[in-house]
Amino acid sequence: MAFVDFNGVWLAYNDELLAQGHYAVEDIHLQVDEGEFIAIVGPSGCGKSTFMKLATGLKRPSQGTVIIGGKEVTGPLKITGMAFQAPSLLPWRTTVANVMLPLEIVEPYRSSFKQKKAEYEAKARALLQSVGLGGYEDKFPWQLSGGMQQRASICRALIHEPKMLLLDEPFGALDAFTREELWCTLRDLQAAQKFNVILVTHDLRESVFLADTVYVMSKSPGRMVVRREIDLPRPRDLEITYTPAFTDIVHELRGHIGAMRKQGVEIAQ
Amino acid sequence: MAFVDFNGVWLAYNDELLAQGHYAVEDIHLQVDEGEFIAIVGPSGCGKSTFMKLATGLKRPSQGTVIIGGKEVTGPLKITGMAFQAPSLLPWRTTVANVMLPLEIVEPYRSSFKQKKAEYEAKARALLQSVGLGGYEDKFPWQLSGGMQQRASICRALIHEPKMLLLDEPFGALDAFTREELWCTLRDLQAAQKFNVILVTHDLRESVFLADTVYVMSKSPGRMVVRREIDLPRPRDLEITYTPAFTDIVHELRGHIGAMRKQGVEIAQ
Amino acid sequence: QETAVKFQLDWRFEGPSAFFLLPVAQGQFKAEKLNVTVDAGNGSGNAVNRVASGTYDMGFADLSALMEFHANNPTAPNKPVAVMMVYNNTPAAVFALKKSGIKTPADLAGKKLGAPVFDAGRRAFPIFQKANAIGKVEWVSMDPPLRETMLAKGDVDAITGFYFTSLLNLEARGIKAEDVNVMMYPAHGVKLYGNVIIAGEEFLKKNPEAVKAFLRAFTKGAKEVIANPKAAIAVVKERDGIINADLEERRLKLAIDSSVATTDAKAEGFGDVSKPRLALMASQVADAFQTKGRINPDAVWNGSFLPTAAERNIFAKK
Amino acid sequence: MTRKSLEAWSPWVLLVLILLVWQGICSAFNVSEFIFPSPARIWEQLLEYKAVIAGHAWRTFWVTMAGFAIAIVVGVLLGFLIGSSRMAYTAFYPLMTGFNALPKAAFVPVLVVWFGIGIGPAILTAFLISFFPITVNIATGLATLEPELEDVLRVLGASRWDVLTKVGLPRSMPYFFGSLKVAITLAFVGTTVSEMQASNEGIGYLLVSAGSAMQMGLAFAGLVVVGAMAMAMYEFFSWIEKHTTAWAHRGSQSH
Amino acid sequence: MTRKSLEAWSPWVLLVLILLVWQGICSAFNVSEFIFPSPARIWEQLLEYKAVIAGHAWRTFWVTMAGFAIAIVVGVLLGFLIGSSRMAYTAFYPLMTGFNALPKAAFVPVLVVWFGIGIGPAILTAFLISFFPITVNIATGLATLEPELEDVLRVLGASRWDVLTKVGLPRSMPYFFGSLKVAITLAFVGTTVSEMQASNEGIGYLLVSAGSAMQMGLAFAGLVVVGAMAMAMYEFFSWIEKHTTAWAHRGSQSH
Ligand SMILES: Nc1ncnc2c1ncn2[C@@H]1O[C@H](COP(=O)(O)OP(=O)(O)OP(=O)(O)O)[C@@H](O)[C@H]1O
Ligand SMILES: Nc1ncnc2c1ncn2[C@@H]1O[C@H](COP(=O)(O)OP(=O)(O)OP(=O)(O)O)[C@@H](O)[C@H]1O
Ligand SMILES: Cc1ncc(C[n+]2csc(CCO)c2C)c(N)n1
Ligand SMILES: [Mg+2]
Ligand SMILES: [Mg+2]
Repeated sequence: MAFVDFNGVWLAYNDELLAQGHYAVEDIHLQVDEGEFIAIVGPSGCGKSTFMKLATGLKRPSQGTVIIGGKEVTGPLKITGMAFQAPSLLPWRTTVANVMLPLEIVEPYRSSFKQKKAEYEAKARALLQSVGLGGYEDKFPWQLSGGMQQRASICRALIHEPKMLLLDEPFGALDAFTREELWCTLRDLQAAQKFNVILVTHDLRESVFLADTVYVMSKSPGRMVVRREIDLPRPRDLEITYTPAFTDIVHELRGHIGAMRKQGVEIAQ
Repeated sequence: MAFVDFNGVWLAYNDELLAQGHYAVEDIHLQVDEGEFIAIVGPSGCGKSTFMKLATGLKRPSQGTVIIGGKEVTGPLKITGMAFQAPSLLPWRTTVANVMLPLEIVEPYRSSFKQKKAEYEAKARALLQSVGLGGYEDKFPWQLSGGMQQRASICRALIHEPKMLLLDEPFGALDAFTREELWCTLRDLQAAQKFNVILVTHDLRESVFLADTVYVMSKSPGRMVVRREIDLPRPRDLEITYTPAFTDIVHELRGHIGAMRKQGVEIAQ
Repeated sequence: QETAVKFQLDWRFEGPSAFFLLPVAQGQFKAEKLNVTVDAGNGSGNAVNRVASGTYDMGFADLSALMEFHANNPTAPNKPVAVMMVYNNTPAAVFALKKSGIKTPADLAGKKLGAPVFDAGRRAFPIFQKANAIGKVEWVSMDPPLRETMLAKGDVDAITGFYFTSLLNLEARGIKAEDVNVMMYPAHGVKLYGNVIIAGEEFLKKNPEAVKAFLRAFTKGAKEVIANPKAAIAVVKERDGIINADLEERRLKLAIDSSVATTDAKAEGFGDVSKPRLALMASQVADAFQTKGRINPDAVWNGSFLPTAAERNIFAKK
Repeated sequence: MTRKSLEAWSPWVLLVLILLVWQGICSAFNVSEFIFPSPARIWEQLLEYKAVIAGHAWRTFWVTMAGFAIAIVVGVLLGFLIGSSRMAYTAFYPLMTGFNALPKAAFVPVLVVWFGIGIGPAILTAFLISFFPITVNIATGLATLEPELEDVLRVLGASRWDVLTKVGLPRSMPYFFGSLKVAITLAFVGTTVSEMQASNEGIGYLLVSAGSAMQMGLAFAGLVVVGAMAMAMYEFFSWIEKHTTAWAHRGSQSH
Repeated sequence: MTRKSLEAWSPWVLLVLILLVWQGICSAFNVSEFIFPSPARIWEQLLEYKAVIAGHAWRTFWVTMAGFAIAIVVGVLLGFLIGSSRMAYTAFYPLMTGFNALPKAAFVPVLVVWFGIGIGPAILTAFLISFFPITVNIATGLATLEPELEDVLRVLGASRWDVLTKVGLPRSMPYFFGSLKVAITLAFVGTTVSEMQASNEGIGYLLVSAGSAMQMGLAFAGLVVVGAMAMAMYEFFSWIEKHTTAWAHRGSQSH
């Protein structure tokens, strides 16, 4: 059975919209296997963030079911980690204290937090080291550059060893060069720990470089219109993005979206 | 003679920094011909925006001279139009009123603004129409999406028919699809009106697609380290970005930057 | 063991407050096993109010204010009662500048008079008006310390106020006493009583001995004050460092001469009242203040706590 | 729907609740009027003296408005002066804070000496107490002007004056309107305090005169009336704020 | 360098300038002390009565601090209550505005009836006048919490209480400290106003007592002292604000 299972999921943001039949996402069917890395691309406002809220349990579907790890989702899940488009670090906490935040909330860490604080802190520092933030652990978020903040945010999403990592455009605000560095960091972390990843992005190259499967969403009401498996061999090097094979996939996806934009019609899955 | 001529330009932001020898940009030499479209790429903080401030006259060089249109720049120039990374529209003015702003400031429009208001308004509306904002002229900026605002911002930079358009990462905040649409809009406007463009960007594909010449800047102190003429034929279609010739140039520029980042050494121009 | 007595003055620490501060400082209250604390006040009305609410055990207030309270709050529990007369003649007076041409009360008709709304002289003015057949006057309201300034500046034609307060305040504003025409109420047919010592009903019931002791000690203190005003002012100065000792000494002497050691007081006996005069005042106040009900003088006054006449015989014979 | 209307009614519900508790305590402990009047008693007095109260309220109202009008003019000008230069801002700000911390009631006697009893001191006290937030807000609005907005004009070679009128002025409008609603409530306090010390009319006069006649119910009725007037004006200016500077409130949220 | 130090000195320069002009006017027109005392006269009186003034100032100071401490406790709790729920916010806000628009001076007589002359009414008036900005700021800080910061915790299954203590509380600290400096100046006004009506001590008593004795120089010296104390406390709290919530001020600017 799939690890994540969206079964005919519809969501309207409130009762009024529901009554009018304005759904943010419609009829989502999607299965993700354990350890799979999927990416979701689509134009602005198509419902990508909405999809993420459903996957984390921040929102309950108006219709249909979301099953994760064999259980129906009814509220925020502790087995997920999430990083948002903005790093959303708490500015009054140091970087390492920010990363340790989930351990203060999520069981089993929570109840042993006071006793094992030193141990947990060591763990957080090691994780920060692994994304190249060694030496910045005791700085405040606003003393770091945007890219560094984003890395810390990803560490925070991973510290409690979630089975699933949800990333909503985590690299959107970064410059191209920093972004590519973080792609490699994420690729290596996932290769090492084998957690599930759902990545929402605008950037087709990013989705193709990182994901096992790319889903394309259509604009409101949001539906999954294309599913494309990426059969590029792993481990993938950044150089791969300049190969014709890579460019072709990106071009193909670009075509789907262009068609959607121009005609506004849906393309069969 | 070149239309824009940077001759050994250095800039330190204030007297203290000057005394300490901390320059934001160092020893910039650069010539731009009339009607040429140049792009400047480089990592964050390398001094791209500083370069723009020098080109508009918002900042005076600490050393060296900036000559534009044959005259040394000593203060803000009325022959330039500028669009910033953020659209920076005035939220209390409608879109068309925002676009007309330069006409209230710059001569010869200023003195005839009251009499010829209707004429100028028609001109602004036509310009907005040409970038696909027909029907949104009387909306307020905050009623438009980010991409629409950016288009309006570019219109504002063009309304007084400047000889030179300065764009500081105007597409940075947009999603990939909207961004590509605006590339085409800008390409067509420049092809039609033949003004000079200096475009600052993070996105190598953007710079290669749009510019005649790409300059790569090194990180602090900012210097121009690479100059690359783009010999792709014009008019260029979006499809060109998926050709190997295009990808190769991007890859080559990527290599320069990567080398700079890794070793921190300067590459001879 | 000592009985604590919280005492509320009618006004700030000025010369006349020596009557209460001196026995505290010199131990007359201590000797009677009383622990008296004296607080400054901001008007007789407020003093009556605070004793009535039980915040203070005893106080010093204008008798007409007390009468008004009784008439307007017939059902209030713990109504204060006057237990000793201090200002046998009301210090209320009308002041006009000589240069204004106002010489007699009758000249006040149609003139502009200034005073706070709660001023005893202003509230009792209808009685004064009737006694002297004065026509209608116009009132301007202001905070107490402003009225003398307004008179000095000529914004009002006359003011009402306590004789010893306004006269000295006018002097502080550069108006000499000889340039002021003072019409004291008692000299113009208005023989109202002035300030009395009041005590709450409940306090009287619970501590009748303490009240008696208080009045005894007060009487001893008053004798000292009258005999030696300069020393009395030194006590006040200790309590409030900013007062001008010379000025307050004069104020105290004026108060003693015009309101405490008067011919009427000598006749009725220090601290006591004359029943007919009290009854007359009760009916006059009820009319002038337009109270809700009539005023029963026996409910307002209780002379049974007074020291003996011998003890109260403090006025030096001259 | 229900939730929304419940929210709209909630202040009234709370008000009624508070009144009930207050009345309950007054009745249960038989608190006499001169200690703390009960709502019922205040209401009674309000009805009994409604004509008198209305007259005083009207006086307080227009005097407040006059002082407030001066506060707007002076506050805006001073705010512009202070906000348009960094130096002026650092120089004036601490002194203005010190001035703002003085009890304005203490100035009334001085004002009375200058202007006599009547509307003069009341108008000026209302002005003195309420211009400060206006000035501070205008100055802050100008001082926190985003440099990007300014650059938009500077790039075009605009003069300082152009920048001030085309960007500074409109940009500080939301701050201005935001300050008005605060300032108007202060202006009412100023008028009332001044009237308490020197006036023959107005709610402040009523408070003192009712207080000295032991009509605490009437005094509290007067208080209720100023509070209500101030609240109404607050709501009025907050309505104006919403409708004139909608852009400032919707700035962040896209449609 | 010179420009910077000039800026640091500018408030003092301005102060001296104002004093000179004031003195000049007083001397030139020979304004008598009881109309408006000159700075020289105020200074003279300040020196003459320095011991007395110091005593009154100390009383006013600690009474204000006591009232302010209560205002902090009550203001914060109420702010939390109001800010943590939308409904509470809409219900309480208008009533609090109305209450804030009442002249607190009018409550002093009532407070005296309850607590007697002395520190009671002064502490309570200081509290009543200064808790409002604290409450409003805390409530606003909580009400404007960015949903993203909240979601960071909600995603982890955090309880409402977790969200309040881990995000709400620290997030509202800059608002809290920002309000303290405003509230402290109001607290001084409250104490002084109350002392003017009901006290044997304190700067407020000094004002009234000196005012009625026509020692206007002394009264103004008292005013200057409250103003100075309030300004000092303002600077103190604004220093605390800068040093405890540095993150809020550097948030935007990267280095
Ligand atoms: N809180 C909300 N209440 C009502 N409608 C909402 C809400 N949030 C989003 N929507 C609507 O739901 C739709 C999908 O929004 P969503 O944020 O999921 O888009 P997105 O794909 O994440 O866009 P972007 O790429 O800009 O982040 C949009 O039409 C949006 O207007
Ligand atoms: N106003 C300023 N005062 C002092 N230093 C400044 C100022 N603005 C920029 N700098 C410094 O000058 C250098 C160049 O900054 P600049 O803004 O030109 O970079 P940039 O290339 O535009 O970066 P980005 O891609 O992030 O926009 C940086 O080191 C920056 O810290
Ligand atoms: C020494 C002295 N001076 C003036 C007054 C004036 N005054 C202030 S309040 C009040 C009583 C009103 O009910 C009066 C007459 C006083 N009492 N004692
Ligand atoms: Mg989104
Ligand atoms: Mg830049």
